[in-house]
Amino acid sequence: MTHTLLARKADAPAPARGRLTVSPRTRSVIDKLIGAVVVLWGAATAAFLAQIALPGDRATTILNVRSGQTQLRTPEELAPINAEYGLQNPIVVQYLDYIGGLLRGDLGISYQQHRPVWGIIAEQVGATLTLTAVTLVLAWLIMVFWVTLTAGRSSRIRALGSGVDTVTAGLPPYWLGIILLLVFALGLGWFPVIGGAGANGIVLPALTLAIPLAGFMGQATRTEFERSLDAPFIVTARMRGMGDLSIRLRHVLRHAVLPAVTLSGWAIGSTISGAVIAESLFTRPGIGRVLIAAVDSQDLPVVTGIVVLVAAAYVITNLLVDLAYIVIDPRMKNS
Amino acid sequence: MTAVSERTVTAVARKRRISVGFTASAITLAIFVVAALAPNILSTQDPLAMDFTQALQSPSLAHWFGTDESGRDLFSRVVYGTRESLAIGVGAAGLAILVALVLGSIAALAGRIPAGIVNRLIEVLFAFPTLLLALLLVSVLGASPITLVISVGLGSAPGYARMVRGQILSSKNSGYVEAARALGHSRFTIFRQHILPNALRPLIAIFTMGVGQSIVWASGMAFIGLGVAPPSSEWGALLDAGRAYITQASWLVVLPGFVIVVLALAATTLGKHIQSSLEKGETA
Amino acid sequence: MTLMHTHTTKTAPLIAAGIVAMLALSGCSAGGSIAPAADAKQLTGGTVSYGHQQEPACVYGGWIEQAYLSYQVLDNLLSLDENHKIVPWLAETWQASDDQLSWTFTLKDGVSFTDGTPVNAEAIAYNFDYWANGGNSTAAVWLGGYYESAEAIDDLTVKVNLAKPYPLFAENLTQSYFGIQSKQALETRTEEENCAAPIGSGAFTVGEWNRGENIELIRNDDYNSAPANAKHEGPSYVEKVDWKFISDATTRVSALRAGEADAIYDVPAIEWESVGEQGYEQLKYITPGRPQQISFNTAKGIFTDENLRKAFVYSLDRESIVDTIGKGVIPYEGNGAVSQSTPGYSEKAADAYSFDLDKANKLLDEAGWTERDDDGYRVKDGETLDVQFPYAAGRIINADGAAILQGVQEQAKAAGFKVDLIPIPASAAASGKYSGEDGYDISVGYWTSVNAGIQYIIWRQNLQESPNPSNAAFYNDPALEDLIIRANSALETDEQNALYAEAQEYIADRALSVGLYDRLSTLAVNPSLKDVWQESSQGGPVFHDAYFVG
Amino acid sequence: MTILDIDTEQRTNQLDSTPPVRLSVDNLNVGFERHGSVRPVVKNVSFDLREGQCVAIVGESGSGKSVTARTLVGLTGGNAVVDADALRLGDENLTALSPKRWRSIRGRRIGFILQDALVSLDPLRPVGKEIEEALKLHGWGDRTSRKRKVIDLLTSVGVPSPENRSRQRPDELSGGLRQRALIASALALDPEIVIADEPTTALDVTVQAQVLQLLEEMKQRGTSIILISHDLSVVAHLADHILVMSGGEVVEQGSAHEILTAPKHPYTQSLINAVPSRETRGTRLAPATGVAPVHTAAHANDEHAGFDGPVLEAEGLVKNFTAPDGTLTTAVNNVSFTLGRGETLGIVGESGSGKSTTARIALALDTADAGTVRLLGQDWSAVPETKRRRLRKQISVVYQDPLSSFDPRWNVERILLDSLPAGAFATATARRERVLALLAQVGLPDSVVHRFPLQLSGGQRQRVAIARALAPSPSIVVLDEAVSALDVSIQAQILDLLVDLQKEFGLSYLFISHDLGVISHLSDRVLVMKDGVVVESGDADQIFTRPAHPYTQELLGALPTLDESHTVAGASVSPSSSTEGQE
Repeated sequence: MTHTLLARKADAPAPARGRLTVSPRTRSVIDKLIGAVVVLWGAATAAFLAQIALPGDRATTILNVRSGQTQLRTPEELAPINAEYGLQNPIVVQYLDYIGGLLRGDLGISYQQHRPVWGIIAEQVGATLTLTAVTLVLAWLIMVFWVTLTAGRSSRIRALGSGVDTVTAGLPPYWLGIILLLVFALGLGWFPVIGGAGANGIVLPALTLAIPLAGFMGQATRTEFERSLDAPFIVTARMRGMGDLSIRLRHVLRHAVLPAVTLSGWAIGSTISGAVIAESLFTRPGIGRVLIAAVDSQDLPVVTGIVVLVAAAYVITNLLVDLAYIVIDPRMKNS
Repeated sequence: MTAVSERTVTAVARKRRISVGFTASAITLAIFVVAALAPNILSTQDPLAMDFTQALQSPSLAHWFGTDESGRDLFSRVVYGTRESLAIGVGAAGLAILVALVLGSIAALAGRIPAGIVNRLIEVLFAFPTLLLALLLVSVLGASPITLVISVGLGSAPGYARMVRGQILSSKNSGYVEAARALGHSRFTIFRQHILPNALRPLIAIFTMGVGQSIVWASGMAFIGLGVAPPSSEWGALLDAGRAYITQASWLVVLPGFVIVVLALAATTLGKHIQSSLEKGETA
Repeated sequence: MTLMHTHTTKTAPLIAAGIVAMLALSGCSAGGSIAPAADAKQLTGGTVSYGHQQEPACVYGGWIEQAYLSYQVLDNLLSLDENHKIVPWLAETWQASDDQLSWTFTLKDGVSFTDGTPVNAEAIAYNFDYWANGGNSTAAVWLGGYYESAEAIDDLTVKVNLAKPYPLFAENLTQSYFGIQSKQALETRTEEENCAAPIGSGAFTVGEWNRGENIELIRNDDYNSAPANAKHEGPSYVEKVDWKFISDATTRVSALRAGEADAIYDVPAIEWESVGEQGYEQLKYITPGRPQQISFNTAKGIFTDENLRKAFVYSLDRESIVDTIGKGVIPYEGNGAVSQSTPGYSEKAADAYSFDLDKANKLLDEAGWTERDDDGYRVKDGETLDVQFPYAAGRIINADGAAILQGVQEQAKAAGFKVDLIPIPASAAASGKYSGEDGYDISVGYWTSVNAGIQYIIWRQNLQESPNPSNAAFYNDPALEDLIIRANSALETDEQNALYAEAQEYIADRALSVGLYDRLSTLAVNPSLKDVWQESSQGGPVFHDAYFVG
Repeated sequence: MTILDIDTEQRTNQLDSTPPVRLSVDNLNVGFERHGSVRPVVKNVSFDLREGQCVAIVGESGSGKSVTARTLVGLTGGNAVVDADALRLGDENLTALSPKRWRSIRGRRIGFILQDALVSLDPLRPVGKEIEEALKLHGWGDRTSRKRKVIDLLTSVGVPSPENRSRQRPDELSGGLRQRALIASALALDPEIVIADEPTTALDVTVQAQVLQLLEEMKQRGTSIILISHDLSVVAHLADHILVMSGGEVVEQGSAHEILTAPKHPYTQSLINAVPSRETRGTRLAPATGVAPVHTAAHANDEHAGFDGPVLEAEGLVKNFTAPDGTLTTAVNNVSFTLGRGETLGIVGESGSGKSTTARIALALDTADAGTVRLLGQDWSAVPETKRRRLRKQISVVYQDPLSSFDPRWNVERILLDSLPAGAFATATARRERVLALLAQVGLPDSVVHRFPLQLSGGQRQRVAIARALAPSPSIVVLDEAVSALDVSIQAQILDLLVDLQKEFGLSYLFISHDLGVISHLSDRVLVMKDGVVVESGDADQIFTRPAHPYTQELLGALPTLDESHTVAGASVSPSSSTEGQE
């Protein structure tokens, strides 16, 4: 493969896709922006429609949740609720109101908490972001340490290395979480049972998510890592008298982490889904639990609000990942 | 050139050694398949039979995995749960790959406009939290294996879709496709003979690993209460039910969870072997 | 690769073993002596860290979880003591008129809300209207059909006018749904403010609310309106209550054991014994009112046939299920109408049915459900004996409850019933999707109440002109309704209880609803925290008298 | 060529004035252990390297030359078994060194230069950093002084405006500059010995010349050099002493003069003979191999046999590309040529000259922005693909890297069956026979039909690729760097095969290569391309003997050659090590 491709590349900058008008880079930037908007809009709309599609009457739900009942309601009971939230309006009107609100940056008022969705999110997002951040850091530390330690060693050690990767990558987070909880919080009492907002309260939840992630990233990184270890420029570095460890850390690692970066991006993107497990397991506040509660009580403004937030996070993450790519591999600037 | 020949040599050598792991995982999976198809072969007792006198017995010879709060034999429940769990895993992975295949091929082969639209669609799917997808689906369809299949399937589809897209693109720009063009084959022939099969092959491996991952996911859903209705002994449901008894009867969570891990591990390992042997280009 | 694999396959069992080992070592340790020293004396101040289960959207509302919370910040007119006697709270005296159509309450003097406005007749009257107009959905249901108006006679005297006699009126007012809020607050503050931090005259005020984590309850230093059954008058001993929300039962217990919580709510049955052994003080309150019961859909489906209802009930050994799952902590309840802790409880109704498979089979055969399919389910002209049984998982039925329902399912199977247990997600449940006549054959649920008057709310006819969605059996029977109304209006307690009992037996005879188990409100308290008690109308925790020793 | 004689003269003089030995290797054996058994790859190698001298180790891939080189710096690899009677660097005994001691030697006392800096320098870091690293590792100077040293080094290896260059990454530098940078990093600490392992492979010929010049200068400054190469002509200028290795053994060693002028061992002879050049035209490069092409007349190509105009005409071809930054580059600029029946047109040029693009346009795999191509007198580039298909079987292609041009899922049989023109053969058996015939024509045994590309050796693959090209009985075969990736002896065999096939079927070759030797060996007429433009074209002999354009002259000047007087005619015996299947 490479030979012809290389030959061709060397011969003339990558063939085909030659549109002579606007520079590809500017075009890709524009595309990205459009893409971001489309994603936000799409996600928001999907969320809205999905909520509308939910069975049963929203006003009834709101009322029942407020009174802890599950019964049908009389029109008299429902009238004020419908009036309050304009639920009697045709869907189209509700949708336009909603999108209009979004454009004004107004996510609406929670049916259950009677307060702006912005407030609710702002209150909870911190905890989730912290968890995600700590998770990522831990995952990277674990992964880099383990891969650097085991990759490209004797076949036995390599086996151990990738073996552990595979196992950890396959660990169900909740299960791992429970065991961590049982052993380190209940058993050894090293960490608090209730995560809360405390500093050492975040260790176990973060580990719960970090260990499988580290496994995933490890799998991806290890392959690249071992490939780069055989690369000529590594030989050159050895020929310069460079020690093994510094070779792994200064040269090889950088070449191996790109897939891991992608995975991290994905991890951030899917934070909500992942974090909720750690949150409910270690009773931490966070967007995930809010989302569940909101869906349970058909608190549409909160649900859609969170979806928009997540979509935004996803978009931003992607941009960051692209940047990271260029920082790590400057050659990507032109492609 | 030696580079090559050496590679083939080591490849052969590696292949010989690999087969150990390959068989190991294959056997493991085979056992699960048996459990799914003919649970009565493996299990000792009726997974639903309650025996209040035997409630919450810790693992023993009589009950290898112990018993649950109603005195049901956990081992039989795990065995009988295999069918549903495996079905969910296979179904979800299958659905994911199917969707991915459609989206991916369009994104890779269709014209600028449709490809653009599909790409955006994939993006949106990516951006839409899987958890919410599951929550909503459960509210609409109720808690059932189907629901899990759909939510997990759709949840993992976009990732695969990108993979397929990449595969098709690289195969589209490959030397052998150019060679085929030079031989004067028609676009369709080339797509049918080269692009599609070469894009599909890696999916076998992806699928195998996907099954494992999907089961893990699905059980995760069950864990946050989106699982299959009782008295189903689908693994996620078992975990969810056992959760209330962790401190007093930890086996109710630890053992089913462990089974899931083993299955996932076996699936991944098998998938990896398939993948590497495919990469080596040796078709059996 | 391979080595990797062989390795992992080798280590797999090791890992398992390792985990088990770790768990062995972790296996609820934290035993030790938690009891305070013998010479421990009362400390002042401090913060009670309390682990509760569910987090409501608002502090005040019509859901019992809200009642528990709002009890801490709002005072009621009246309180109920452990002997089920009504005692003064904000109201010093209360008196029904001879025609029973009006009630007069005289208020304590010098009590004021935490926003400084006085607790006066005007405020009380305002609250009555507020409730009746949906300010509290549950209070509204209680007042519905009776309440007409409330007027301030003078600064400290309120007169409430009723449409028909309502002897239990005073008793019902002891539930926290009837907590009194500042008129000014209700009038001037936003809905959000009144939701998050209602203004009352209670022992605590709402401090910070970290959603998903905890609510801070701060001592009201000017508190001078403790109920007569309180252990002391004046401000509470502790400065703060850190009301944590810990949804997972195991985590809650673990938090207690780990000393991260001084008291926790709802100890799961499986943990009850060991928690006791470890020296924690345990409080258990059997909620009066409607127990966890199953109601049959008498309007549609197979259970319109009374004999099939009975057959189903006979096929169940409810007591053994509950005893097994409940570990002797959750009490078995045979009575479907009211729980054993409710005044006027009828043993007869409770014992109406006991496990009798033969009888069940006989009834089913008579009803023509003679054939059975391969799975042993009964079939009648091609139709299986199918029972739709949805339940609101998590919200109304907890883990223990779900296990019990599975027991029901399994036992009914023996008689040939094919019970489809459908755990419905909260949203679907709340949306009423499964609450209509087509929604179910059997519904399960409870409704806490201070007295058997709950029967009126549930069994009142569901009619066009006066709909009653609470009538889960869809059973419209003037006779039953009349019986309950007569009971409600009976002036003599004995006469009233007799009538209530009659109603319960009426329900039992027709197998409209049978009990499963009693809803509990349990507390486990660290012995270094004294005098936490459960109030008697709904079993919520009371921290006003609580103090630490050490 | 007299020049050459002179400096061989002075070399012999140097030899007499025997300068001190810097590195002595005595009976070195290296093997690799796998599953307990040791596979020997280097057998009893011995030589001395003296101050200011160059020892060259020549051999094809797998000959063990690179392993030998790596062993000399203690980087043979984890599972290697090294033993030697003596392995001495100055007074340092290399057989018993701690890893730490080795590190202090590498880079400081022994510098190492690998091929192609594009992959031999960390592609993600500026070359300056790489060079500085060498200094830093051995604690040379402080930050600022190192920076200065880096600039000096780059200057010393002839890198213009070193300040800016040092801040660029290998991929931002031209092949020549980045190779110089690589050398600079090896020379950073002015080691007494420099090992250069294929230092010019994959480089354009002009760059190669510059690099060799650089090594020459180092040698003059007294650095001792071990030069590893598969190409005798590369080492010819530089080496004082040459070891010829094959299959791990030194088949012959001696002074450069002896080896080049009077090789004794047949393998050496075959190596020398295998080097294609103008002089070798018409002669066979490889000794007859076991599998000789079978002569079958089964090349049914009557359809256009009557046609006697030029089979391929290109008129004013232009092709532009947009670089990612939006700038427009012209890869092919107004290129015209004609190719007659049975003729070979060589297109020679260095990378980036646009020769491959020209080939792709000729094949109508790329569309030109301007200009037309006519095939057998018919519209070719101008018509839509659907119209072209009918004609496609008249023109086929062989790529530099056959592996990527084969679908990995297909075995040889399927590949060839697929390439037979539809409907040309009635029965399946007929098609099968045709496949076997094709294999026979390219000198492959029937046994390969069920092999998969990855299971074939490079030479076999190229033969299969040629068979595929022949399958539709084309009039024209485009050979795009078709022999560039092959070892010299294999290359020789393939070139011979091409000549045979052309003779037999009257094929016309459009032969694209960067290697003037190969071009001059094969071509009737030649097109010299530079930056997309044809700088010179005409009859091969005229171009190679009387180049008009300075660029052509530069190319020819840069081309390392062995004077024909050195080659030995008619070496017939062929050592097993050079036959197919074992490379």
